[in-house]
Amino acid sequence: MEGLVMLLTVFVLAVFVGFEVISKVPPTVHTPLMSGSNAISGITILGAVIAAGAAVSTGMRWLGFAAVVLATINVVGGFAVTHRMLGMFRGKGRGRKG
Amino acid sequence: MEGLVMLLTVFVLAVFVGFEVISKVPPTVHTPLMSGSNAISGITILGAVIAAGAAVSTGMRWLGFAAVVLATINVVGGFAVTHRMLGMFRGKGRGRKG
Amino acid sequence: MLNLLYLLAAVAFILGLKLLSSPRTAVPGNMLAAAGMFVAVVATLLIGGVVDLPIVLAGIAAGALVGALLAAFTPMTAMPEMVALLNGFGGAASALVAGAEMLRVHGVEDESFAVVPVIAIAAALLIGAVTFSGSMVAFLRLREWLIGGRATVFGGQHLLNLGLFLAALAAAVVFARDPRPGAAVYALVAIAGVLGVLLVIPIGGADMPVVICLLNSYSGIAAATTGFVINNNGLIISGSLVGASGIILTNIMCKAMNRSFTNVLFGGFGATVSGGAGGAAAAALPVRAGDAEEAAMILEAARSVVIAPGYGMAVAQAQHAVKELADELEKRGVDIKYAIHPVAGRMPGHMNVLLAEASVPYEQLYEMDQINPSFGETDVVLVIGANDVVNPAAKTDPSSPIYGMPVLDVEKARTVMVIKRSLNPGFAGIDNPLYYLSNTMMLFGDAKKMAVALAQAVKSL
Amino acid sequence: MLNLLYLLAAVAFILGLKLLSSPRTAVPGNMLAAAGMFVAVVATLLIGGVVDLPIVLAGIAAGALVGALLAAFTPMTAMPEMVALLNGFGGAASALVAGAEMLRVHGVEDESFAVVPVIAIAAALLIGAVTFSGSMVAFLRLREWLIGGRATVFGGQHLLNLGLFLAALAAAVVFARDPRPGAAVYALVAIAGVLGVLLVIPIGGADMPVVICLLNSYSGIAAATTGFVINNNGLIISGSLVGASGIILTNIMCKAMNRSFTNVLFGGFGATVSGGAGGAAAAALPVRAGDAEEAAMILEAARSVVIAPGYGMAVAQAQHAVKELADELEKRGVDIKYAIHPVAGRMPGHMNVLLAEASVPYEQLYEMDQINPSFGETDVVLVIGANDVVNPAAKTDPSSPIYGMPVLDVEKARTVMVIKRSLNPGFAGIDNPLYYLSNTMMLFGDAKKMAVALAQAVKSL
Amino acid sequence: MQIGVPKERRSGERRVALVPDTVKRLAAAGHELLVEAGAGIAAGYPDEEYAQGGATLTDAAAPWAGEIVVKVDRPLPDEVAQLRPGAVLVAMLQHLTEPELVNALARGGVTAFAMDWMPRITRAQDMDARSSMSTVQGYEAVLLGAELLPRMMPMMMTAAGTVAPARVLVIGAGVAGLSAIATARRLGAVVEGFDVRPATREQVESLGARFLAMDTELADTQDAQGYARAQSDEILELERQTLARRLPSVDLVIPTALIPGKTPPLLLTRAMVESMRAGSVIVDVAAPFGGNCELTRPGEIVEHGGVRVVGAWDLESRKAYHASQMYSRNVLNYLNYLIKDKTLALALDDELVSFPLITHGGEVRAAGGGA
Amino acid sequence: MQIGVPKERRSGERRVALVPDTVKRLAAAGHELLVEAGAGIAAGYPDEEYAQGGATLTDAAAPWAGEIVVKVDRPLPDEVAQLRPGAVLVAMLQHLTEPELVNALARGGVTAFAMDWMPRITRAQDMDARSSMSTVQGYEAVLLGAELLPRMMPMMMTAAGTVAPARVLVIGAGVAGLSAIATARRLGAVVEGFDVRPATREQVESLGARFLAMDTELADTQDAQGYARAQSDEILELERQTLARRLPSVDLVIPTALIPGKTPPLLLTRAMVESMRAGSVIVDVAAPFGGNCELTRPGEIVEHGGVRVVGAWDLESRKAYHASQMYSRNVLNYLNYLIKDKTLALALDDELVSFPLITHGGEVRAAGGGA
Ligand SMILES: NC(=O)c1ccc[n+]([C@@H]2O[C@H](COP(=O)([O-])OP(=O)(O)OC[C@H]3O[C@@H](n4cnc5c(N)ncnc54)[C@H](OP(=O)(O)O)[C@@H]3O)[C@@H](O)[C@H]2O)c1
Ligand SMILES: NC(=O)c1ccc[n+]([C@@H]2O[C@H](COP(=O)([O-])OP(=O)(O)OC[C@H]3O[C@@H](n4cnc5c(N)ncnc54)[C@H](OP(=O)(O)O)[C@@H]3O)[C@@H](O)[C@H]2O)c1
Ligand SMILES: NC(=O)c1ccc[n+]([C@@H]2O[C@H](COP(=O)([O-])OP(=O)(O)OC[C@H]3O[C@@H](n4cnc5c(N)ncnc54)[C@H](O)[C@@H]3O)[C@@H](O)[C@H]2O)c1
Ligand SMILES: NC(=O)c1ccc[n+]([C@@H]2O[C@H](COP(=O)([O-])OP(=O)(O)OC[C@H]3O[C@@H](n4cnc5c(N)ncnc54)[C@H](O)[C@@H]3O)[C@@H](O)[C@H]2O)c1
Repeated sequence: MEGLVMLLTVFVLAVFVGFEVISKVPPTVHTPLMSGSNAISGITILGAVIAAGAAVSTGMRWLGFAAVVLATINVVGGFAVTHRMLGMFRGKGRGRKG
Repeated sequence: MEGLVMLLTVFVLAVFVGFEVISKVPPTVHTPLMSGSNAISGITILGAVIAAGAAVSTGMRWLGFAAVVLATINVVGGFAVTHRMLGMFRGKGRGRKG
Repeated sequence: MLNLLYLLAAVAFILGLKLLSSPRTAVPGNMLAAAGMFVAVVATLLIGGVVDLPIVLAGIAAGALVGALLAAFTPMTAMPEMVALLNGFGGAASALVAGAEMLRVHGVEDESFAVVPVIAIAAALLIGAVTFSGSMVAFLRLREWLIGGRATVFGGQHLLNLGLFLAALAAAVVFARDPRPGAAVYALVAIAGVLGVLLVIPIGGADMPVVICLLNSYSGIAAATTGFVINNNGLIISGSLVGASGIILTNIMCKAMNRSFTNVLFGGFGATVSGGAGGAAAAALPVRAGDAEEAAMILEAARSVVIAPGYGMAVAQAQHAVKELADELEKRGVDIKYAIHPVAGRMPGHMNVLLAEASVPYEQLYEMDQINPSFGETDVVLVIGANDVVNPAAKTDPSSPIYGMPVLDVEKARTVMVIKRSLNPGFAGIDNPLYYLSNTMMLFGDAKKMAVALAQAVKSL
Repeated sequence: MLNLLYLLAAVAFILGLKLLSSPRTAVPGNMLAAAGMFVAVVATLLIGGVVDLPIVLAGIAAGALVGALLAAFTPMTAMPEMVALLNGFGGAASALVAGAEMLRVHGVEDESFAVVPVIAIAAALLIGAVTFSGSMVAFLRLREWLIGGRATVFGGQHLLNLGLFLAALAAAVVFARDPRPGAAVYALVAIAGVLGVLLVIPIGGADMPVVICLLNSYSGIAAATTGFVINNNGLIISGSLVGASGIILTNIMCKAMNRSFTNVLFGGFGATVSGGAGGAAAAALPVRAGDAEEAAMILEAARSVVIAPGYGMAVAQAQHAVKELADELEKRGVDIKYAIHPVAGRMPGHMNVLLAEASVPYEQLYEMDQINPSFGETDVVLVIGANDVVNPAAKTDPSSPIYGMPVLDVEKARTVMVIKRSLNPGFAGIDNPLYYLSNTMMLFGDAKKMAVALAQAVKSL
Repeated sequence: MQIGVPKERRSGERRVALVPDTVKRLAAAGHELLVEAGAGIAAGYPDEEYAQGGATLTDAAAPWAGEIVVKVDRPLPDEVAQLRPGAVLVAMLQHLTEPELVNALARGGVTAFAMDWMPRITRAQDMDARSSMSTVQGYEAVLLGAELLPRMMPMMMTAAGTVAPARVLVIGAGVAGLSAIATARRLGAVVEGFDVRPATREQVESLGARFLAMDTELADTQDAQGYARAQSDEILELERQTLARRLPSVDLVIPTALIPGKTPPLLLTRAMVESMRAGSVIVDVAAPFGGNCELTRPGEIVEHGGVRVVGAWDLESRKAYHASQMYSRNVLNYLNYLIKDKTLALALDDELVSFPLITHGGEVRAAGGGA
Repeated sequence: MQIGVPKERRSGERRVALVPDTVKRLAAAGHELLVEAGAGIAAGYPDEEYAQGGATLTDAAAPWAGEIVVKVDRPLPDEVAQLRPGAVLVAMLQHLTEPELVNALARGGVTAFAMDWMPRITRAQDMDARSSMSTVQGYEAVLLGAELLPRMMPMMMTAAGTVAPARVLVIGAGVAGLSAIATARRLGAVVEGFDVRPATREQVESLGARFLAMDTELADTQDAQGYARAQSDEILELERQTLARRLPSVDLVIPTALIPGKTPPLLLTRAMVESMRAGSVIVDVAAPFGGNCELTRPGEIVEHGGVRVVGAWDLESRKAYHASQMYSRNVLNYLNYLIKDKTLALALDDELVSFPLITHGGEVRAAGGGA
């Protein structure tokens, strides 16, 4: 019970942080921000790793494996895509200074 | 150890929330906000209550008692003072409309 | 230790998101978040109790390869659907982890299995499945492999959605009472899948990014729920972070695109807004309506802004406010020019009188012929209460009554913003195709009020 | 259960702080926070393991009585020192709790006592004591029971502070190795107390609110540290919340008062500003220098504002900015008049040209003879770059070279604000006693910049 | 093509139809320009500049032999005779006020375009000499009025007392009226505008001036070209009543009300003028067509009870440099529109051609008041 | 006291020394006012208003018999003779330019105050006729110049091309110069100001105009009263060089440079005028004292190579209504200052009395150029 309350506490605080952490976002970064936060939501990879790596049954192992694959795609693809998008407009930013 | 990490987690998240929760504050509420958050910092009353109420020695009891008194002054005085300040400028608001 | 590292990762995510929300710092922000993820994954692999490392590594290798390839070879224009796809995978992964966990519960046959994780499993399955199917629909829609780009709306949709949601809840309750694979859990997942589809199909192609953002928030919530399932701090913090910030971002995007947030939340926010009290013919075409904050951000980020004033500026007596806005922008290093069309206003030199009154230096005033060649290199043109003099139909549409009149080539600029009160026509009484171009943002309102709002928004950036 | 209720309280605090930061919602915000506190305290009393309820209740009753009385009978003008006092009590309470906890450690003689709580005890003692003594100095300073309102600065102060801090650390280390009451802990507390005093005394009376805010942040940190001592979630969350938000608020206040944040953090941000490149004779007399935010609040609250422009407005070409400020105020229901002295500026009608350029309606312009009788009922006169024409010496000092010249009777207004760059004299080359009157606030700066800043500050109220 | 630019001969006329800058552009386009020596002197354009621009400086007769003759004012009777049959004449003909001239042009086989009779459409604005000349008129009327007034225009609060701002009333808020309003506002006067067309209210206010409204709502006061219609006698009487109430406190009145082809409405009677303060000034911009004021005598300054009534008729000539520049730009734009490939093709189905075409092929066209 | 207000007789003078409003105030203070019939007509103040204000309308001689005689211009020789010994004369005497008149006044036993010779101190500003008249001069000089220019002043971007703004150069940024700058700026011209006194830079810029700076830093150009000192020939040459560079691009020049009691500096030579564009205008405000331009002939408009040089000398009279109002306010303030309890007490230790006092007790005083 106490453990659960701790988790809940953490959850509530994290939700608050999430609400507050972004406030004014210029439209230029809407998509990269979305994409970056999408990559972060691939955190479920941790669960997948544990499920696959500590499976107690074959079914669980394969479900876990599938989860690992999908979550990794999400994470790797997500960060890489975000980076590409940003690269595009870093070019523009440099242009401004030049 | 795990317990401590949990506390630390909670601490870190709360700090983030604290950093983010106030951003644009008009000067009118600087003082009330300071005063209100001062009242909240009287939360140490919980520690005081526990120290006084579950004292294992007389010294501890008296220290705890003193802590309870001071913390309560902080809490009660803090919230009340804040309320009075706010009342003042609610009054002004009303006055202007009239 | 593991949790400490997770905390570290979470801090990286928080700071990463913060950095990502400003163009200047977005790149390091993304890297920081990625580093956090790396720490969390490696920590889990090493000290997370992983027994069967090979299979995990195999999965990671496979996923990393596919992810990298997808990221590398998707054309820049297909980014939104790419995000949708990836997001769907994330949701699916959460659901799968929940499913695996269910199997563990089933496997150990431990009657004492707490109620909370079971509820969490049901929730993770539900949310994960909705995220997955919704994201897939969004993906297919954007790829135009599905139903074109048009929104599908039908009567009673909200009622149906509600019904399905209740059915999913019922299935979840049945499952919670007996947490093992079976009809209940299959039903749950199936219903959730359908729900995801239904939530997304009523939404038009142009509004997809908002939906993807919302689904992204859902996938965060799914991850957090999964965290409760496997009692994992990292998942809870990061998931709820993404869940919450995703909702905020969705809200921000809704505002920027002039959409109702509640409509998005509950699906079916329907047809694009029709442009105010627009002309009859116009109502059919979509316009992009912006607000002062959004416009201010674009203006502030521009290198060059050309202001094209017209009769509306005069009517609103907005000249002082416009000058103030220009001053604010200049302070921030933006190059300001005024493009004066020879017949702007209602008398020769109308704009000159007003701008002189507002002390705009003569050097900033450009005649049409001087400035027209430079619109191509202009970041933003701010059209203030001008209409006929910026009407591209004069160049392209031989049937237009103003065909042949030279006009300001504002549409060549990267972004065009138009301040006026409505889509009503100007002096010549004709519609203006400029307003419907993709690089045009309409700022509906009185010119003076809007200029004041813009100046204020620029100041508070 | 207890922790769940603490979480509830923490949420109440977070939302309360958020609501408190907007004037509209501040009252419910304060109530929400108070409710959260009530829940937390009652929960602790009931299920927090309190054994000796009577003594606790006695303490609470006593504290509540004193607190309520203090709050009820402190005059409104003494609010800042009141907050300082309360804050000191909070810091002291944290230190006392840590002390009590130390005694418990000592009492149980448990060798296995973990290292973390001991460090936490030392930290709580240190921070609590600094908070207490610093707050007390601030309180006494504001009450003017101590050293008047003037800042005390001496050479090597920063070095001394650093030395003391290191000494405190040393004491803490000694204490941690042997966590029992003794020389180390007394030294720790004593050094911390001195440090608190030294951090605050270099700060001038006008800057006290910033320091109090910082000390408030410290007391939050003290509470959080105490939370680690007694392993209490509620303290940790709420304390760190206050600690963090207090730092942000300090920063905001620094910006609003044009102070350097780092200077405040490290103490000794120095003497009150001397009046720019002020006249030699003037330096001796005290003037009240205000800033845009402060002035904006007074302006916004006024019913009637008379603007008295002079040559400085012309030099700064501030007319448009002044008009904008006036517009902002008018929007908020303030009645605006301009008082035009016949020889303001450097040519006849100088002010008229400029104000006409800024489109100030003629009806708002008042000649000296028209407006002089009404200054008595004017809330605020805003003198913008005028000097000789508002010099009361012309009426009172027969030795003045301008004796006998009719001037604007601005000093009769409730508040006079004067925008100019320094205390330097104007055309006639003579000092102006207006600047040293008690109802005068000097706003030092270029007239245009200051007018822009005022307008912005009014807008953001 | 051969383009002739004779010197203007109407007395008091200082403008010239083409300025060196436009001459240069036309020459660059391959036209031959015959400019009478001294044509531009009065407007501030010396002969050398024309020569540099590529024009041939000629005697008085040569320009009249051009295929195209461009002028500011309509030709004098003896000048009409000099035009070759088939020649094209471009000038501000004011054809509605002089049918005789129109007939003479038709008889002479002249293709005559009226620069002051362009359709009032957005597309034609850069050829519309009526607009550009009105702009100059409005400006100059105020300047002249301000100069004649024994008062200063702006408000000044000085050590020698407060100088009250002048009050200016502009009647008719067409192009000239708006230009007058803008100029008077610049000088710091308190300005009111008045017109029968309701659309003008917004336009007057868009210049920061007050609109003087009548008690009655008027409808249908505007024709398709945006010109005002002639008003009934009752309405005119109502207008005069509205104006009469303001006049005693007004220092400068600028009447500009016109109705194309009709005598301007009589808006200021003798009695109304008598109600004005001594020293006040009326600059009647409508004077060339008869004026809006009963006392107006075109080309003269009439003093009546201390009020001076200026029958303004050479306002544009008083600002001949810029007026010529603007007019010649209108002409240039129109010629560029008419001439394709160095020949003049008359697309009679084009409004921009047919509307201002007054005589052609020996006939007076409908627009010109013909059948 | 008896205050006489004769009609001004200098040809071209339209002002009057007291306007009905000030007459009323003086009458209310118990003075007897003898106003020559028709004195205010030319300035727009009819006799009835004087009568209503409490004045006695008289023939031409009566005002001269008053204890105090107030005038605008200095009296003509035959008028001096009409003054009673011991009478007080208040007028803009311009005593430095006409020692003969001063002597005559002294001989006549007249106590003469020069309204144009007030100390330039803050306290005296509301009596300082020099300032108030300069204000009118600067305004009117620009208006006159704008009217004479064949160009328009403001920039206008129109369908008929862009009208470039006029460029105005104001030389001498004293009171008249600043007033000219302000007026030209109002009209939308691009304005530059020039002066030798360094303090004027800020003042010119405070009106939004550009300051035309010389290459050399000048020091010690200003005397205690704030007037400019006469400059050495080298400096004047440097000034002319600076100005010469601007003249070819300037449309309107308003020279206002004066040095009290000296001939104004020669800042515009014939050659410099010849470098200007045809059509340009110079309105020489310094003309009454000889002018800043070589070609200036006071009271005339000289045309030279297309440039018109206006020897402006009746600028105040062209705005006689307001000029009279302001002057009479100065006079009122000064009389109120001098007269205590209906008698004139001459506190000769008071700067405000002694400085403008030119003749008294049969002697020419130091300030008046006497011993
Ligand atoms: N310059 C001249 O000499 C002259 C003379 C006569 C006619 N014209 C004609 O006038 C036209 C001038 O073109 P233009 O682009 O300047 O004007 P326009 O085409 O008449 O358009 C002006 C626009 O301003 C908007 N507007 C009006 N009041 C406003 C307010 N308070 N705030 C914000 N917007 C407002 C109106 O749209 P909403 O109603 O949606 O706000 C209108 O569409 C040309 O067609 C020209 O031919 C010119
Ligand atoms: N009106 C006329 O016709 C005329 C003609 C000649 C002389 N005067 C004389 O001029 C004086 C006019 O009085 P006044 O009160 O208008 O002016 P003032 O007495 O000269 O005072 C002007 C003040 O403005 C301040 N200032 C200058 N530049 C500034 C800037 N950029 N931003 C903010 N403040 C600025 C100066 O103080 P800081 O340096 O501290 O900023 C100065 O003290 C009188 O003495 C009058 O007799 C008038
Ligand atoms: N789109 C274009 O190309 C274009 C160009 C220029 C002008 N215009 C329009 O043409 C119209 C006429 O302009 P204009 O200056 O040539 O007009 P105008 O010279 O014929 O008349 C001047 C003004 O007098 C007014 N008037 C007439 N009778 C009146 C009366 N009895 N009382 C009061 N006022 C009276 C008219 O309404 C008009 O505003 C305006 O609507 C103008 O906006 C359009
Ligand atoms: N405080 C007061 O009461 C008061 C009132 C009015 C004027 N003033 C001051 O009196 C002074 C003179 O004013 P004024 O208008 O009577 O001056 P003015 O009429 O004597 O001269 C006009 C201007 O010409 C300038 N000038 C002279 N020689 C010049 C040269 N060689 N080149 C260029 N410019 C030259 C002068 O500097 C002056 O600015 C100014 O400083 C003014 O501010 C003071």
